[in-house]
Amino acid sequence: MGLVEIATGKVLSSFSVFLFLTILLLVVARRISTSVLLFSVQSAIIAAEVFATGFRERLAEAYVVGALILVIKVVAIPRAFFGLVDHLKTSHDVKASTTPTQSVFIAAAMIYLSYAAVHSYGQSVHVPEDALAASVALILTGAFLMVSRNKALMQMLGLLVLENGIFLAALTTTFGMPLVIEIGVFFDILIGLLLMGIFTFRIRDTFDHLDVSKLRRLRG
Amino acid sequence: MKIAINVLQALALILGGPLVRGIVARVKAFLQRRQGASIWRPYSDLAKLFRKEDLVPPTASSIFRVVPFVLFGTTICVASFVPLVQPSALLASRGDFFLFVYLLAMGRFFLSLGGFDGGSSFGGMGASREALVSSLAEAPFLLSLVAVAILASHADIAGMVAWTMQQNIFNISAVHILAFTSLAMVVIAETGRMPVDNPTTHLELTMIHEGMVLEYSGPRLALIEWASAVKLHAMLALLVALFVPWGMASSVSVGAIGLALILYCAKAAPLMVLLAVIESGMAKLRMYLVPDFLGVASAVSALAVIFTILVKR
Amino acid sequence: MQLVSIDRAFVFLLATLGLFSPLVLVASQAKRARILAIALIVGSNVVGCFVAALCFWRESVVLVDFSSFTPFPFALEIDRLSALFLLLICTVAVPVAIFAVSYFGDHYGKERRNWMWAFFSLFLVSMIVVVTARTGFAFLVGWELMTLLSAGLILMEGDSTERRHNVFLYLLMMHAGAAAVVASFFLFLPYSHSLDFASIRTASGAVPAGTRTLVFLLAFLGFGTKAGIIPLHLWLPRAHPIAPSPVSALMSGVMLKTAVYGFVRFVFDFLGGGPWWSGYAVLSVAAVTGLLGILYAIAENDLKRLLAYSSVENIGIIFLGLGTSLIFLAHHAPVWAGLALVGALLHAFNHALFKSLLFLGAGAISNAAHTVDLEKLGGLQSRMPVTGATLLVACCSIAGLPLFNGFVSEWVIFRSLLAGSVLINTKAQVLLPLTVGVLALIGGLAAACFVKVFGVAFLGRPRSKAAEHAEEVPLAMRTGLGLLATSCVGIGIFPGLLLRPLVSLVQVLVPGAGVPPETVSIARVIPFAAAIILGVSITAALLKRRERMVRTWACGLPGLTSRMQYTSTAFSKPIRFVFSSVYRPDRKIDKLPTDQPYFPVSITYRSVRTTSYEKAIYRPFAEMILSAAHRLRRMQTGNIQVYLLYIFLTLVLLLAFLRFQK
Amino acid sequence: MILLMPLLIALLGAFVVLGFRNPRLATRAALLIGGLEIASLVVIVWQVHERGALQVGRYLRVDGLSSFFLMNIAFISGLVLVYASGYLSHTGEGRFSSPRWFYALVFLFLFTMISVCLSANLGLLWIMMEGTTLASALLVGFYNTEGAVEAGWKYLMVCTVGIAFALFGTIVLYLAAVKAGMNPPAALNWVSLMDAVPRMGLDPHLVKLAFVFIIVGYGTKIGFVPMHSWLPDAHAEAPTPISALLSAVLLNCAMYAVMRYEVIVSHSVGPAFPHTLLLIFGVLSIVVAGLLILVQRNLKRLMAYSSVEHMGIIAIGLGLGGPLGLFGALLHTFNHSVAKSLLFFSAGNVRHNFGTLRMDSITGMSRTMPQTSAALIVGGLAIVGLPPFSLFISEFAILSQAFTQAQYFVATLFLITLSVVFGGFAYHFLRLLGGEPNSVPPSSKLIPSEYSVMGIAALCLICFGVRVPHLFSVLVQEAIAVLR
Repeated sequence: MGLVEIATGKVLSSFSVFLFLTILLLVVARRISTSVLLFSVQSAIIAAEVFATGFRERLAEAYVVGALILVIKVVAIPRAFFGLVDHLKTSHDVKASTTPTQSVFIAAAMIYLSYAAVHSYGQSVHVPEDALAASVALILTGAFLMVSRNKALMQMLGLLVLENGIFLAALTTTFGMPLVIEIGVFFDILIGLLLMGIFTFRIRDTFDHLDVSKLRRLRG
Repeated sequence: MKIAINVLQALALILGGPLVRGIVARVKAFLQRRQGASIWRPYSDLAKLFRKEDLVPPTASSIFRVVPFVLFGTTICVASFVPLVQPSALLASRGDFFLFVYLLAMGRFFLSLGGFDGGSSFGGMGASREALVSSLAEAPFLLSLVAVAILASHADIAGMVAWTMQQNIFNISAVHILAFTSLAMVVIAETGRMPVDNPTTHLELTMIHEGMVLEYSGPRLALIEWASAVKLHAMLALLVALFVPWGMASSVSVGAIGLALILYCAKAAPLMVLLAVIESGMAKLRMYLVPDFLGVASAVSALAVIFTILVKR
Repeated sequence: MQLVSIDRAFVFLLATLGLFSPLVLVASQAKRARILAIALIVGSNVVGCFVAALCFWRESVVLVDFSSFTPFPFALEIDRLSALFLLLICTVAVPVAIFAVSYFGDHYGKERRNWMWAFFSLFLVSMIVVVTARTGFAFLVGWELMTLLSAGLILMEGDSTERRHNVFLYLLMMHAGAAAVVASFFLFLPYSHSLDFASIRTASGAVPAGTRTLVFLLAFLGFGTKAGIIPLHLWLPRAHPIAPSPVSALMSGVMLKTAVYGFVRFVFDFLGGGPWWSGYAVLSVAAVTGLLGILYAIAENDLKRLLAYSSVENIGIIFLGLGTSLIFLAHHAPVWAGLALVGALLHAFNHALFKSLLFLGAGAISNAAHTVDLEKLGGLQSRMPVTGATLLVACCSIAGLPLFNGFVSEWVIFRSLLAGSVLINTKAQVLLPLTVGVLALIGGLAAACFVKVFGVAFLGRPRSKAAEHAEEVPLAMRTGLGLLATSCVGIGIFPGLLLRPLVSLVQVLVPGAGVPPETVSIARVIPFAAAIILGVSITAALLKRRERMVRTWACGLPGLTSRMQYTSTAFSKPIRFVFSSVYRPDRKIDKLPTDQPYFPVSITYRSVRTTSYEKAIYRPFAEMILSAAHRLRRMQTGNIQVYLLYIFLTLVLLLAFLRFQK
Repeated sequence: MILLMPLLIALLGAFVVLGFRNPRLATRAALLIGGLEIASLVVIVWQVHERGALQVGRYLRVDGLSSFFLMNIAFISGLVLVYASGYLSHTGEGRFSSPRWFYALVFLFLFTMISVCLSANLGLLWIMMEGTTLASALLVGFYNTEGAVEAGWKYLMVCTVGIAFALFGTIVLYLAAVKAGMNPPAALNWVSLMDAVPRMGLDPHLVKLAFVFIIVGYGTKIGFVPMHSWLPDAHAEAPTPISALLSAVLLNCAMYAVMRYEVIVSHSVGPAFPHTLLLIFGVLSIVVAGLLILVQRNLKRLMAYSSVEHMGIIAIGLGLGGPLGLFGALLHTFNHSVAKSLLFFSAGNVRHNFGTLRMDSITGMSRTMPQTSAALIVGGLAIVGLPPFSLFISEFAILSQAFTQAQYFVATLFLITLSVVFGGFAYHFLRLLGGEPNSVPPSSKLIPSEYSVMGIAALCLICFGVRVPHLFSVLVQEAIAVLR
């Protein structure tokens, strides 16, 4: 028992550090598969966080949610991504429009920013500041990935990271939303990813590339 | 009785018109060291024209035929606004000087149309020049009248005259001088005298009035000529009445009226001489200098209006 | 009992024009149906004349309220001011409709003719709604519809690129003007809590000075756009000439007057006079409008464009009267304010009559000679004597000659300007009398302009084959022309008919305005003058004389051709020369070939006038807006990443805003 | 139970239609199902009108506001289904671009939109909002052309990102409610939130934070500038019936979501904050969209920007509040829907007759396609807010409110924009309709399914411009009662 308690505490206190690590790695990753793997790890950390919270707050629902994360985000989605990469026969390059150095500095700035942003809120809401900062940082990173990566797949990944951030925020502040809603959200994300997958195929078929920055026929 | 005198003074204006022309021509002749025709010559000219047959160009429409009558009618009407021997007129009413000016304009309007109807280039040319002159002359004309009206606090010519009569003759204000100058210039422009127009020439470079009436002949020309004579007389009479009215009959008696009539002739004579002097002493202005001439008149009349404030204070 | 019947007559007018006639025309192509509809249009306008006349002379008030039916209060009421303008609309509409019977018949096929009539009828009703509206909602509905329907009528005539461009300009400027009108209505709203005229009137006392100024400015801007004051006139000389002549007649003659109505309603009825400087502002703008309007008019060779510019000039004269009235109001001289207002309203009425007559005349000319280019006309008087006579009446009226109606109103304005000298205020004391000079100059130029119109178009020799073969227009057209000409002369000789009710109307609008003796005296003296002139002229004409045809004097040369006549361009040359600074013509002479200047093969000469407003005001403004639009368009890059960035930035900005707010 | 009917019909209908391989049968089935769907919606609206709010379980609820939007959905979807029945005959067969797929997706789309209006839970609301994106993304990309795929991708990504923020906003509001002591299940139920909020004293800062995220999130879906970027692409590339649905129904549904939050936030921190935000977005939208309308070259993009502008107008109406502002805003949602669907229908005819929507390559349409031109004229006059069309009424109401509250800045920009937009439409339409025709379309006549819906829409525009029917204004008043 004591061991479990200690482990829970450790997880809760240290997971944000790991999350920051994944963030930094994500922004410098050059290959799609690396990024997907990092996303998987990130999701796993969050899943651990969910389980830990569920254990500490005695929430049965949290276990279900945690399991869902494990199944969907840690396993299913990364697998689907790998499958997509294979099927699309596209290069593994993420096609970043920023250099890795820039990216790292931007990511660091974002982490700092998120601490700065959370500082005032954290005190008013009484939640662990680290966790909230991590979630904000995740949101920002997701946004950054979507804006700076030209590959359609990386945009999807950015969206997922962003969504992870939102989920984490919900988790740390309110211990998650009601289960039905949570499941609905998961369902939506799944369908959304499915559709995005369909569209990546269509983009590949019609344009022979997956570079979204070149989709500029419609403008003005 | 008063009305009868008003009618009579209008008639005097109308019938005396050709005489004014004759006198001016005679003085001019004198100044130019010529013998000159009799001062009654215009009357015999009119009589001759009335006897002649009317020549009408084939292009002319009914307008051509109607114009002289309308012109004559309006000019007669104009004459009934001007006080001659007493400070009243047949059609005197509040604000009548606007009507006075516009009746003159009406005559010109129709005369210009008559000029067009001949179908030659001279008529149109005359009309075009007339249009320029008259459109520019209207403003100083009205403004100088307005200046006098403001000073007199009366909006009718007779009222202005009556007011001026009550003033001391030596008490003439700057407004009067300015207004007189401007009005005199306008009279020259309006009646088609030198240096704006040369009433005796038929040279295409210079003519205005004569260009318009080129196609007219016989009785119609007679009416036109008479009308223009009446117009000249009426304008002179207006100058006299507005600026040197002293001596007009303030009561309705034969003696006073007779005296006023004689005095009127005495007052008008210098003006006619002045006109003759100007005519013989000045060369005709180039067409495009006429606007400058009228511009001076406008400026002077505007000054007259502005000065009314100073004077009235 | 009688009031009820007037009410009913008014409803009949609205229903016939607004509902029944258009429905009949749209539903059926049959000749009988069309005749019925047209008869109803004419008939209902005659009824409208009676209704308006009763309200105008007898001071009855008619009220028709649809408020329970419409989403916002929609009520119509004929008070005296409305009655005057209703009278104006219906009086002009009757002859115009009669004229249009044969004009539309000659120009359009069956189907389009029916649509034309339907729009014509609706156009009339929209103007009636504008002048009789008692709520802001009704006014604005009528106001917008008026523009739309007239634009529709213009487009039905044809839709070439140039026409569409002109219609576009018209619509756009009208919409912008309407926006100003809307704003000036709504500015009352916080104080009056409804747009009912009565409540606006009562609340206007509570409106703070700043808002009053704003209301005044917006009303001036909005109605000024509709009226065509310079420099907001740009649309007018483009839209009016391209409409079918009867429609031009309505647009120039009547529609412009609704703007005058609106201005009077706002500034006099609602505000009871603007800020102290308002009169001077209106006066100076009006003087510029009048002067430039007539100068542009005189330089035109296209008859309808010329007439359109002359409308600008006349609007200038009307606003001159309004401005004078405002100055008097500001200096607490209600009697003279009333007189100036009488002048302005009377001129509005008169202008409606003679300008629609002129436009109808232009229609008759185009009907007979297939052109309205003055340079191709000439000698029409002997070919179309009735048209010529009526147009002569119109030209005399618009030139402000005595015995015609234009003179009376100008006279009243002159008189009120002169009265400026009685004010204590030095500014007004100088400015108003000096404006006499401006108005005189405008009048003189107008006379010159219309000498040109009539002289070039109707007198002398025909300048083209078409003009040579012109024939007198059909009876319907002549009737329309004749009716209008008669009313011009009628009012010109017996101005008392309109002056007296106008004075009592003005007494309502300007509290304390007595009956100025001037109105009585002018009404008395003019018939005498007319008697003298007519008597003398007719007597002289009756004198016995012999006439003989003789060739025109051609300096002894044979064969005077029509090309030797003075042209319209030549006629206006002296005036254009003198005022050349106003026109700022863009002259361009191209000689070909360029290397041999003394032996040109061809010389082309172009001169573009009156585009300085476009260049100085409108183009830069339009380009500013368009460049902003293009810049925005470039921001829509097509790159999804940029789009996402916009979203993120918005979020960040809002969060910063939140932080800042805290 | 009645509340479940439209949902079930739509959901089952989607699968039923998928079963018909014959295009004609599929169309008929779709019309039948659509009829049922509309009937059930009408019954709901009627019952709400008769008996007040209805609730089923914890998650479904209808009150005046939602019933107003349900009516909107019913009306427009009816028009769209009928129009589509004729329109689809022009499209070729593809793997997924057959009528049965089309209708199946349309019913799914309808399902999500109706659920948005029916849901009583903010979480469910979010799920269904996201559902609308998902259901319509494939419809946007239906033609599978370059443009369609590009538009579909942008639509999907931009809206998903936007709506993710809305999720965050929902969570923050939930957090605030839970922190204030509400029990978790009720903290997402807007009825209990509205009841509880004034009493409980939510952390105002969190509430504001939530609203910022909500308005950015759902605002993306509404098409507020600068989140509007997906909108012209999606509207222009989608099949015309879908453009009409997007513009006339989807945007309104998103607006409905914002309205819900606006009420809650107003109850919590006072109306000033949400109103300011709405006014900012409203003004920004009308100004930017108004300017962009001037420089459009594609007819449907023009319409799309006009939708952005009108959403801005509605936002201004909401942001002003007050009886006339809300009345105007709600009326405007309906009026805009009708006018915009009429315009899109006309644009659809233009497209399949000329094969293009580029306005500079079409002239003289009034001669070659008089009926469509008439529809364009009516729609155009209505959309720029001229009498006697209904949008004039709603804009008049909103303007009245703006001036009554002395919001001169907003009112001025509003008026100027109206003129700019008018200029844009006049310019484009005069070029499109007037002049000599440069090409002759194959068929100038409309088929019954086209002219019937266009006629109904045009008639509706005029009728509502002359008089707002009593029943309709009662419905509007009931909706306003919820918003107060």
